[in-house]
Amino acid sequence: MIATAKPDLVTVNIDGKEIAVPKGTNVIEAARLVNVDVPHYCYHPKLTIVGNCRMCLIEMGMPAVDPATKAPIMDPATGKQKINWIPRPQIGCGTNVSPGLHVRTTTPMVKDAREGVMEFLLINHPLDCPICDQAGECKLQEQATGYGRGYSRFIEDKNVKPKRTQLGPRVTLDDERCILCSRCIRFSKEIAKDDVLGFVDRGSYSTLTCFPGKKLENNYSLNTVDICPVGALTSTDFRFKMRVWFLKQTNAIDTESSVGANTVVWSREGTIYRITPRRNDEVNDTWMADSGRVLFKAVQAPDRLSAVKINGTDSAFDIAINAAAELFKANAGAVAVVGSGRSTVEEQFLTKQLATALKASTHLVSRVGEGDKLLVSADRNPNVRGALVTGLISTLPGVKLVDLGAQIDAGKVKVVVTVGEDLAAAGLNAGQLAKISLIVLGTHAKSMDGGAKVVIPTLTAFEKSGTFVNQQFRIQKFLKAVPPMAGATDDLIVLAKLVGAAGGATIPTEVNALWKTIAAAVPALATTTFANLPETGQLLDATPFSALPFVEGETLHYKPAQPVVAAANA
Amino acid sequence: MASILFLLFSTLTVLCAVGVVVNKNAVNAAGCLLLCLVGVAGLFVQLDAYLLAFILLLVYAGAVVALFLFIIMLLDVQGRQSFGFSGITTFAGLMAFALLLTGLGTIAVKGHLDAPRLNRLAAEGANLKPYAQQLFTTYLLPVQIIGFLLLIAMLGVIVLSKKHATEEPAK
Amino acid sequence: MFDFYFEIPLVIRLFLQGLAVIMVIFPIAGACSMAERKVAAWIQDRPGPNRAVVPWVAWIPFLGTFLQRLGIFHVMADGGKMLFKEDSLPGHVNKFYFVLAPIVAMIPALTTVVVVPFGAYLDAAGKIIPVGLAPLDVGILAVFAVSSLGVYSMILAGWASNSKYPFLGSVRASAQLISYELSMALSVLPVFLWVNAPGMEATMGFGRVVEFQSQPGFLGGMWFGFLMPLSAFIFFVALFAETNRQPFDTVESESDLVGSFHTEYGAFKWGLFFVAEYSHMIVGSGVFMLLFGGGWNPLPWVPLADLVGWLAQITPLASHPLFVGVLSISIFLGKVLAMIFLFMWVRWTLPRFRYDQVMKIGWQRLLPLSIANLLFYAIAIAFIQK
Amino acid sequence: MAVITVERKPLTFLERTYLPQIAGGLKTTLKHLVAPKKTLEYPEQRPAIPTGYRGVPTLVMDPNGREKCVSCQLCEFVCPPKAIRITPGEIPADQPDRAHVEKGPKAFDIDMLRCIYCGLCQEVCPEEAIFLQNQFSMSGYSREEMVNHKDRLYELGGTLPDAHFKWDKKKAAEEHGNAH
Repeated sequence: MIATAKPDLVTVNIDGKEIAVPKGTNVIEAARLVNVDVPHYCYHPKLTIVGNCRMCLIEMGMPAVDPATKAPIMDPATGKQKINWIPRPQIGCGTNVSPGLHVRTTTPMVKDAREGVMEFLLINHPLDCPICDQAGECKLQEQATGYGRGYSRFIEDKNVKPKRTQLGPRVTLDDERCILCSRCIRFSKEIAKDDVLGFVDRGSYSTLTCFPGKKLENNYSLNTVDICPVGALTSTDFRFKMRVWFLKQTNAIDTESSVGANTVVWSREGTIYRITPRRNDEVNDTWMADSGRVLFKAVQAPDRLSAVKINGTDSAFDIAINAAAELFKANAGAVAVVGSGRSTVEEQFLTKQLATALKASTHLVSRVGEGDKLLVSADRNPNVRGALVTGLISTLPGVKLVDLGAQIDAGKVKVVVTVGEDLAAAGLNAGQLAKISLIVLGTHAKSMDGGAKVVIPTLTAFEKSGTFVNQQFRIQKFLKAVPPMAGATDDLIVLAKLVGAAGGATIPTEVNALWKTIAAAVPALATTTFANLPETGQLLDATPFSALPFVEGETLHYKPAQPVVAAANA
Repeated sequence: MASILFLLFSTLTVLCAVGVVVNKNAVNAAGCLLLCLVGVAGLFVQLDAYLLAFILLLVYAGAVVALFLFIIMLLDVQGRQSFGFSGITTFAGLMAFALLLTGLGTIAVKGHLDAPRLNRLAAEGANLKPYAQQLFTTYLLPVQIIGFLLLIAMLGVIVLSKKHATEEPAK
Repeated sequence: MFDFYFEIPLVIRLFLQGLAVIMVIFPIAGACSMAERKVAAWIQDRPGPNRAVVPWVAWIPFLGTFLQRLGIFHVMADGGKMLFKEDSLPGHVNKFYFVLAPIVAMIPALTTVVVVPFGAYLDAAGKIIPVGLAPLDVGILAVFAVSSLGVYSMILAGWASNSKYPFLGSVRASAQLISYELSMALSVLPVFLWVNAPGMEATMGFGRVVEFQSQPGFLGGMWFGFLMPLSAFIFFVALFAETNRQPFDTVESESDLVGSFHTEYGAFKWGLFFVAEYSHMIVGSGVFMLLFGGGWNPLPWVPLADLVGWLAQITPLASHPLFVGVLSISIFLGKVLAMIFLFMWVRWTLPRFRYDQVMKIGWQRLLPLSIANLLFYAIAIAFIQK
Repeated sequence: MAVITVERKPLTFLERTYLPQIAGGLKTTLKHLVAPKKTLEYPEQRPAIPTGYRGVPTLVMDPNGREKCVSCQLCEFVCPPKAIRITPGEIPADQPDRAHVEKGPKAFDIDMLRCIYCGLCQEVCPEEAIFLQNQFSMSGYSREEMVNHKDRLYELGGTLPDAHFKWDKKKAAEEHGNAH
């Protein structure tokens, strides 16, 4: 019998299994909790429900009660309360649970209904899976296999619709494959707030298109590709590049801003092919910005640094470390360290160790842009809060390295170690750069590399594992997606060697081992380990930094604790 | 011509004979023995004693030394430490030396053969008949006795080598 | 016409003659390896080696193709390969004896030819004079004695290789060779009992044996192979064992000993072993033909002298010593080659005996048989020639 | 299991000498010595290739001489020794006879040093573009030479009859417009 429901839970019966689910849950989500799959196309947990694909049909019923007495009507055959099954199938997505709701997903009626829907969806589908980029992650493929009848009765000519339509700079539409689920339309309207998509014509002429004079060109357009259940919307960048079943998925974090959107990096044999969002309801739901999806192109960019250089000539790693050690020794007390808000927490910790060993001043480069109130925040450094947590900096960085410039001008600093930052772009002028011996740890060629004393190539975020602390003070980890480029060395190893060169203690460079050191040294991270960090991240205590004037405005799942200080320096 | 060949073969024979005694490596010693026999055969050939030469080769070089080598290799004796002289080996060595001296002395004292006899030998040396005649008339009994002794020895060897098989019960 | 030749000092003449014989034996031995491959192929319904060709010979319209199909040029190709490929010397071997062994193999193989007559000519008196380098009285003994030294090459090669299979092979070789030498020697004794009839000068040379097979009359013209079939058979079988040919090639049995004593050898040193084996076969076949196959007589009851007589009726040139010599040598060589073909034919027909079977056949079958054979003929000859 | 004891007949004296058997064997081999040869002289004579023979994998064109492969990479996926490597590419819109296919291989490499001639690629190909045909001898002097690139694969494959004319029909439907 139906158990007594808890205050905010309702008990439903799905395929004979009873489960208590929160009020307002629809049948698809409720069924998912008991591992019952209700196939669907148009339903998306983060979008409004329209119920236009009709795939999630289920059989539904309520316990029978006597209309007059409200007394349960018992079934004499089973001795249980009789269920009044609704004679027509109902859609699962549009049906919210109610107490005592009974759902059946395996009955002949449901099966027939699904087969019918599948058949209708497939009659005009071009069945060009060998060409279609969605093959391998296509709901139509999956559900045709799982719920379709397996053969076609349709002998007439298929519908012809436009193919290779450019909806926008990044999205290509193949209308023949479209099943009119309207997920993309709802996303554009509801999430991206850029209502450009709609259906035109009727019946089998129905076609997805942009409104006249508009284009799907907002910074979130590629999310429509992600949520398209079939291969109608495809990414122009990823189109015809690689089949998805060859790609290895690695969890990563979007580095473009301090939002820290969770992502998946898809790679094959050391080459990254695309980046897609990963669901994290606390950070980015299931979305990410288009701008974050092309960051992987930096990995194989032609200007990647691949050789250790001393005074502009190729050298070897150990020699470079020795050269740095000599610089440190010769200029003891006149060294500055420029850390980076793009470095991982681990690297920032080691940068701090380096600065401590050198008794050097530490600086951080600030990057401030305009937040789009969704998933790109104003602070374009993914990890400024990591620098705060690890103690690399105690105040927010200024827009330009004014302090450092002044110290150089005053002759107090003769050697600068920069971890992945371009000092010229960060505010030092040529005269100041000429006065210092520069030690650069970087990934890409920059304007001052030619003038750098020592250049050590390091890794991009896709080639290493680490953690970022996002604007919510949520520490999130990402993993190595592709092997490091030949010639480049892991930042952790370089920093640890430099710490050694500066006379500091030996520090482990493997991430898990390093985290023991970090946990011991940083009280805020005392209970954190890299291996056990949850996929959705872990919130750190933000109160010690609550007084700092963070630049971020409101974004999805984030509200600034205090009014934003107007980006006066922007 | 003949003297050159004689010198060649006699030098070979003597050197190899010394080599047999001196060589610590048993295989080398056996090789020296073989060459020594070949040298002696060559000397025989120069005396026109072809029969002797080839019988020497056939029996000693072809079979006996081959078996020597065979056993040396099977036992792999070459790595062994040589034993010092014990009482009995010293005695045996002295005996052998005495016999050698006696033989040399005999040849020196009365080893000179008169020319007619040498000529007769030379004429008959190449021929089978004298050998056969001697073997089957004058020396028939010794040959038979020696043959019989060899047969007994061979039987003894077979019995001895078969003994192990009877001692260990067959399974 | 050839007087100038006889004016050359004897030593040089002998040297030249020896060289000539080696120059014949060596290529024949090499060609035998080719013939072996061809015979094997034919027996197995294959065409065999037929690809290698020298360009300007290939241009000869009919002959060139024929020679190519026959695989003649593979001999040269093989020889060239043997000569020019890297002659490796394994690190674990006893280098001195390892290098010595193939040389030792060649010495008896080529030395035995010295005492084997391979033809005859008619002297001014019309008497048949055998042609040979050194026609010794003790010919057969010399062949046995010198060829018995061939075992050393196998023993040394096997031992010096310092490896398992070669050593096993060499042990087998020495035992097998010594075992079958006895039967072989005993099997030829009846022949020499027969040819050393009372009143004749004693000899163990081949000349007399052939002479005995060229006499007029039924018994006189009969080859010893017919007169003493058992002797011939025993000699024949022992010859297979002595030359390590199938079915007695337990010494070199690839299936259980890889390559036996020559497992570790390659290139030219390996080739020398092969040439030595074929040289042994050639000399052994020659001896067999001299003793049991009528030597240079063309057919049983048809001695060489008769043939020459018939031919002389056609052209007087036929009785010229040179022509007779060439004719007799050709007949003899033909017989030898036929015999070698028989060796190959048997090789590609019979399976290999097991080693214990080889020993059993040698000691328990062949040896008693040859003793009985000897006794029988000794008694029979004693009666006949009394 | 029942044990059947087979009595071994004792050999007769003649049999124990092996001689009759040896003679019989020699007779047999002599017959073969003169019998006609049964082997093929390979480079000149070629064996008849039976239908269904799995030779070197090749790419084929359709009767119109267009490449059939759409680089779906299923063969690459199914290939057990991972011998196939495809780089997919888009067919530019300016090729009127082929643009509607949209996708084709930019590069198609089959490493014949890896290929095991299993035929799974042929079996899996949805476009009937890859066939293991009667080519059976692949040789080369270097590893690079043993990798068949796209042009070589088409050269080996040639054109095979196509029963479906799938893309022609597609093109016709497009030109015809909506099929309503």
